[in-house]
Amino acid sequence: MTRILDVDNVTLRFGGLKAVSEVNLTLEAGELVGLIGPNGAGKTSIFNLLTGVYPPSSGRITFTRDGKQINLGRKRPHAICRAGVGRTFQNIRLFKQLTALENVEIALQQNNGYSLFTAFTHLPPFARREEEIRERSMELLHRVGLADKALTRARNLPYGDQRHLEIARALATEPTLLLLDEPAAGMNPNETAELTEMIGRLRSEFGLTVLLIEHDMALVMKICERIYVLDHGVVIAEGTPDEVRNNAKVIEAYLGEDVDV
Amino acid sequence: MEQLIQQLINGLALGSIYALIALGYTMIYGIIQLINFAHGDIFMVGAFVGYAGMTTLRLNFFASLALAIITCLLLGVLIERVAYKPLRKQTRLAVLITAIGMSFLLEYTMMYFVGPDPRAYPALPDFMRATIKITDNIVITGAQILILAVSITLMIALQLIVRYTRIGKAMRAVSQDPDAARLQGINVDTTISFTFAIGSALAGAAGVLVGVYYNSINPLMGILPGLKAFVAAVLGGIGIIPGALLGGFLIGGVETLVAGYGFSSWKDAVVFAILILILILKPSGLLGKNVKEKV
Amino acid sequence: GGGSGTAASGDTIKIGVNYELSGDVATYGQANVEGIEMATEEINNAGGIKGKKIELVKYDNKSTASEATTLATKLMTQDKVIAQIGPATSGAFKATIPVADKSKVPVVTGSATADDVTVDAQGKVQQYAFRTCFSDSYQGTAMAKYAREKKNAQSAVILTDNSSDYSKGLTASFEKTFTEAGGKVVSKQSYNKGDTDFNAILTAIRGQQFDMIYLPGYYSEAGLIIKQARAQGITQPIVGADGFDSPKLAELAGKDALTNVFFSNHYSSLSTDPAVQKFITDFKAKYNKEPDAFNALGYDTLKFVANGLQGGATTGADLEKALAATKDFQGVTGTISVDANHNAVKSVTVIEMRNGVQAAAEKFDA
Amino acid sequence: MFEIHDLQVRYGAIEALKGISLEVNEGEIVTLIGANGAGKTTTLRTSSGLERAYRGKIVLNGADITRAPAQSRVKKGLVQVPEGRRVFPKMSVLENLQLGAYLHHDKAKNTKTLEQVFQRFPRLADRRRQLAGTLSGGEQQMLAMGRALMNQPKVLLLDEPSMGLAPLLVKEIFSIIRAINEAGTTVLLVEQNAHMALQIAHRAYVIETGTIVLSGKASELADSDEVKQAYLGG
Amino acid sequence: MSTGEGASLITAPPKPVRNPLPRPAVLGITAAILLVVWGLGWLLISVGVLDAYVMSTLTTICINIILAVSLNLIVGFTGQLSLGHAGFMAIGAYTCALITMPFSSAFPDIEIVGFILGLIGGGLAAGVVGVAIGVPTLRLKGDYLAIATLGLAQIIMVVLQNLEITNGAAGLSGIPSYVDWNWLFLLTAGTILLVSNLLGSAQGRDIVAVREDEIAASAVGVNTTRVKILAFTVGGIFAGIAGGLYASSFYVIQPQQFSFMLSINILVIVVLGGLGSLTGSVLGAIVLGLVSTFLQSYPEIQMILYSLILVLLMLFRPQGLLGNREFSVRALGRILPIRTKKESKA
Ligand SMILES: Nc1ncnc2c1ncn2[C@@H]1O[C@H](COP(=O)(O)OP(=O)(O)OP(=O)(O)O)[C@@H](O)[C@H]1O
Ligand SMILES: Nc1ncnc2c1ncn2[C@@H]1O[C@H](COP(=O)(O)OP(=O)(O)OP(=O)(O)O)[C@@H](O)[C@H]1O
Ligand SMILES: [Mg+2]
Ligand SMILES: [Mg+2]
Repeated sequence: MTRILDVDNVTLRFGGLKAVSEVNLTLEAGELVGLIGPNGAGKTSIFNLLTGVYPPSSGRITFTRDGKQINLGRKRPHAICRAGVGRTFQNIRLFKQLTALENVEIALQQNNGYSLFTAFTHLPPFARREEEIRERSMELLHRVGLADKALTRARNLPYGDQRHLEIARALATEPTLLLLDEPAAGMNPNETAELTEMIGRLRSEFGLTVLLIEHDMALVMKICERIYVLDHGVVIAEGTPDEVRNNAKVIEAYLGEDVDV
Repeated sequence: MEQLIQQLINGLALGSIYALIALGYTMIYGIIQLINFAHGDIFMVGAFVGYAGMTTLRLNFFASLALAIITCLLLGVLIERVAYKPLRKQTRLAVLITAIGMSFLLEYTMMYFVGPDPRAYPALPDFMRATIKITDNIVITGAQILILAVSITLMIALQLIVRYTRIGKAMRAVSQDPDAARLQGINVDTTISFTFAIGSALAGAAGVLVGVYYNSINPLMGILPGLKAFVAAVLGGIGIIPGALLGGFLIGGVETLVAGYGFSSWKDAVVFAILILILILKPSGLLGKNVKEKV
Repeated sequence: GGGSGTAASGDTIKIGVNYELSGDVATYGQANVEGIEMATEEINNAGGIKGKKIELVKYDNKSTASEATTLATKLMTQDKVIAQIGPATSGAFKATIPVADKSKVPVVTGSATADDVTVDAQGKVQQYAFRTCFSDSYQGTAMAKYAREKKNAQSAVILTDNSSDYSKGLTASFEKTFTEAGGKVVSKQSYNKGDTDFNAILTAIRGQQFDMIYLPGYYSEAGLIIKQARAQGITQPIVGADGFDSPKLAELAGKDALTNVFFSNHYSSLSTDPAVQKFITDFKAKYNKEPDAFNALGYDTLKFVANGLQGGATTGADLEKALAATKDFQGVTGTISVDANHNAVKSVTVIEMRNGVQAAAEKFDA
Repeated sequence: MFEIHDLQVRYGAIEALKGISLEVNEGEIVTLIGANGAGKTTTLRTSSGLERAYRGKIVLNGADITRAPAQSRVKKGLVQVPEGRRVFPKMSVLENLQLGAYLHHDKAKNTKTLEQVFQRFPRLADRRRQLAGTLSGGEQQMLAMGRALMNQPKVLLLDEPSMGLAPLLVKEIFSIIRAINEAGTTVLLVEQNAHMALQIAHRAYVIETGTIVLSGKASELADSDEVKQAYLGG
Repeated sequence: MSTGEGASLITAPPKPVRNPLPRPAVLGITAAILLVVWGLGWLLISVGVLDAYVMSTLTTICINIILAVSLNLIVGFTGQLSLGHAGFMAIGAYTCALITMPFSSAFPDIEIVGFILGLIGGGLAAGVVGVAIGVPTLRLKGDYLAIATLGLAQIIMVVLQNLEITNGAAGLSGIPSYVDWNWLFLLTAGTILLVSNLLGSAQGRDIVAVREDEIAASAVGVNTTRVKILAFTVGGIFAGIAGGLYASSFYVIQPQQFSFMLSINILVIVVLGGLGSLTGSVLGAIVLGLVSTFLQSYPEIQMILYSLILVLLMLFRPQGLLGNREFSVRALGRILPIRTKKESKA
């Protein structure tokens, strides 16, 4: 196994508050790892650090792709994305006025674009490249079950479909590392079960490494190979689902006594 | 040195006027994020009502001031109800365009009735004409002190209202999330009307004070100070009440110093260049907090 | 080209009025039009021109040059006017001249004073453009001479309206003549149209030594400048130009402040000329206010065109010839002869303001 | 206590509610469950006056409030915790809570309510000076609940209060809801987490694309195959 | 989730029907429409319907169309409020005038080359300014950006007022005019075509993504700064060209003409036509042009009526005349009963 992500002693401060505190975290290629913890523990903040939304106050984040090490702490979000880190948002952030297809196309074309001249003139290879972009985007929509809603505006999609679209859009950036922030939030158990299955499938199809934030323990315990537990910005536990489930600190801070999972 | 001090006094007086208009601008912006282009013209109406009060109606200065304030208050609320309220759910730019329309409407309706010529305001009341000589070359007039005092007092009063009163909290709640405010039992329409009432009343007062101070009013007099006041509000951090005052002083000061040291033809360019520089360094204005959006 | 015989056929003569009725300089446009309408009424009441009444076709160019061009085209091609009066400002007026050339319809202004209005860049006269006002250099030169010769001013401060070509034109010619005649310009300051606070520039000049202030601007700002200057204790004479000529000047400056102020003008209300006095009385009767320079110039401009029409011109081209040949036309703003460059040759009157009223007037020929 | 009769709501051409009826009796917890986009939020928003009813009637304590403005409904004790928290982001936690008591002028009482809220949500007490916009998702949900409680509601409308909360907190929230109910507040609860909702509710309605398709005792619905299949994950 | 999962790898995804008309048909119809409009123009000119006055009005409308389309790119599509569009126009106008005037006296035989150079120079100069001032200011958001753009336009105006070469407040006059229907048509249609091509491309989607959600856009790899600079530069170039057209149509340019009010007027057209609708901008420019023309007959109350119309239009059509929809050949395809193979399959 090769290391794909190395979060080394990273801290994020907001004024006096340490949202993330000297966190160490590693991911091996192909893993599916969960990140759980109480509300406000700093999970989303870690995603924001990984994707360049906030620069770390201290510490180092190293991402490896094709043997090349990239320091994510100093890069802007779009550069990080192009380097191969895709994400979804806890509060859905789609391009609401645009169609599902366009949402995916925008992500996809970042690595498959064409020149400004072609854009202005629509001269060849315009039509061909557009066709390619569209076809690959449709393919992705199809994978998440949205092909028949390709031309629906994102804001008119049902909530669950919007979550799926976020995943498709993240996949379209051709990531090797995918960060999912509460993908099952607001879904009923049925939908969650479907989603769980889909994440597993997509991971193998696209050869992804996945870091997943989720409060739905059924989902987490079912598919995660390893879990980090965060509380007050600090990693309080790390291990397999079984280890974490039975960890006293985790039960106290997060799970509560009788979790029915 | 003396000249510098005198120029700073001049700048402070000019700045107070910008600040007075900017306060209303900032309040209205604060609540519905509208650049209320008609604000400068309400200021103009205030000046004319005060003028009519002192000449046609033969009222004294304070009665005319009160008349102007009340008229502008009503006018502001009326404009909001008629031209802005129906567009609450629309894009901000739609409202911006009606605001521009209202601005033209006020300007040219006034011009239709009074003509485009400037009018001289009735003579200053005595207390404003008094001058205080600090040295031979440093002089402050009563009018300057009055305008400075009024703008600072109003700024403090507004700040207190917004921070600590019930209606002030309601105003802030409405500005951040009108629907959620409704769910707390806040009457959003009343709150917005109230804000327009205060903002427009301030503009009315500023109109009379400026009329008295500069002795000249005309139907298009609101455009330039309106623009400058808007700039002042942004410079200070739009929506932030002390910011309006600070921005006003800063612009007044810069304008005066640049003009006073021989570059008056470049005055506006310098003001705007400084504005842009400050915004580049502090993208949400001097007092604005650059809160990163939480994602 | 348009400007065909239809302009003067029928029982009316159509004259276009292309003025700034809204926007930045609506003040000047509207004032001009007041004079024009009054003159038209007078002529029509007196039976018109050879039995034909004058019909004004009036448009608002909103103080923009491009709109002025469009409206000039409309007046000349659609309304088929025989002449256009206006616009008030040099830029907008210039923007109508190419249209006038194409349509062969004369355009006459009462207030576009820039030197290059009636001549083109090569110094060739613009065949269809006329004016009834002074050119900037004429007036600026006159006042520089006046200041040196009559007031014996050694040094001057100039305050220019930087947004107005009128003010800049006067500044240039005044400065040139004044320094050539041995005077010294100590300081030059500027302001913009619409400004109300001039304390900064006034404070800046207060400490300096100078004999006079030259203030070539319009009364709307000049009034405030005079007031604020006097309030700051600046007592030197202030000299201006015809832009001062308005009852508003005294209102804005305040009677006390408006002392030791001189300006060049076309005429004076003190003038004993019965035509001038009649104009003033009639104007007051019609508009319930004192006329200002723009009112008078508008009035004269229409009368000037009407005078040209007396010769029986039925086309724009005929009228152009008649206007170009005008000699000793008696207007209220002076006796106008048109020179080779289509400028109005008339003498300058220098008016002295004391305690807010015109105290003395003297003719001064530069 | 609170009734909806044949309510229809439209967003432009979209018919979000096609005529639904439901009632909540005094002292009850009634839950409204259904898939995404079924119209749950719309029902609540119309109830509290944020959307206009196209047709139908809303009745509170026997009084028709269909056309009453939002603030007067709050005054009558109908309080909603909106979907997506909707806290005032640029105000502190404390100010948010104070705004909850906007219509209540009894200072002493408000102070007491505030203490109760802090007891229920100790984390809010810790963060009382923090700007609400910078709270984490879960913290914001607590704040939204707390703010509603400051209003001393008679009928509390809750729109997905458990969304995005940690398991421990979900349980806590549901027990708080139960406690609030036991203290005398009538509750209409909209939930995706049908499991938990059906556990604490007395009665339940199931809504599908703008129509009520099932209703009954919560325990009965929880056992029904239809509901199990569609909403409880088999 | 309506599609069965197992099927995903076996069946190919269906193709969406986005263009009811095939590409050649779209091109053909577009070309035909353009040709007809161009020909109709000449026809009307030859029969005298389009007389000098109507042409002059048409020129104003065309210039406004170019300005509005280019501003809409910035405001309506990129979502960046700009209150300084007149500044770009001013630079274009002055550059064009300063190139054409000496050129026409130096090479009177090939004057028209000077005009072409002037237009190109005007567009480029405005574009360069767009980049130069855009880079530092584009990190500003919302109304802060708006005020910065307003300030930049104001600075440009002051500079023009004070420079020797621009002849200060008096401005430049005697600018030779070459604008005829061919030029108007070419520049207006060209602008619309190029901008709509841009918007219909990958870059166009990036632009709209920035408007919709900057954070999400950068999270999927869109370089938001680059996109904004692109929009400002392209918008600036076309505004500069409009300026050149203006200078050459109306003989005189002065700094005051490019004041804040002009920027506002362009914004009014954009919002009135519909933010994010190019054809809306075209329609907006035409409607406002006609309204102004109609109001010319009421000089005293022209502005009062104009402002009332503005307010009423916004109150009754707050989303603008066309909202964010486009009237396009493709849309035509949706209306017309033309069936294509793709569509019948779907
Ligand atoms: N922009 C910000 N400014 C100030 N504080 C912030 C900001 N963003 C996050 N925080 C604080 O950092 C802490 C961690 O927040 P974060 O959103 O990472 O939590 P989380 O673990 O994702 O919680 P949840 O499960 O509720 O989403 C919280 O206390 C939050 O209030
Ligand atoms: N503002 C709006 N404009 C247009 N359509 C809307 C609007 N709000 C909701 N809808 C539509 O109305 C229907 C019902 O939406 P609603 O939000 O009430 O569903 P919900 O049951 O609360 O779903 P969720 O579980 O996702 O919260 C949906 O089809 C939705 O797309
Ligand atoms: Mg989170
Ligand atoms: Mg909902």
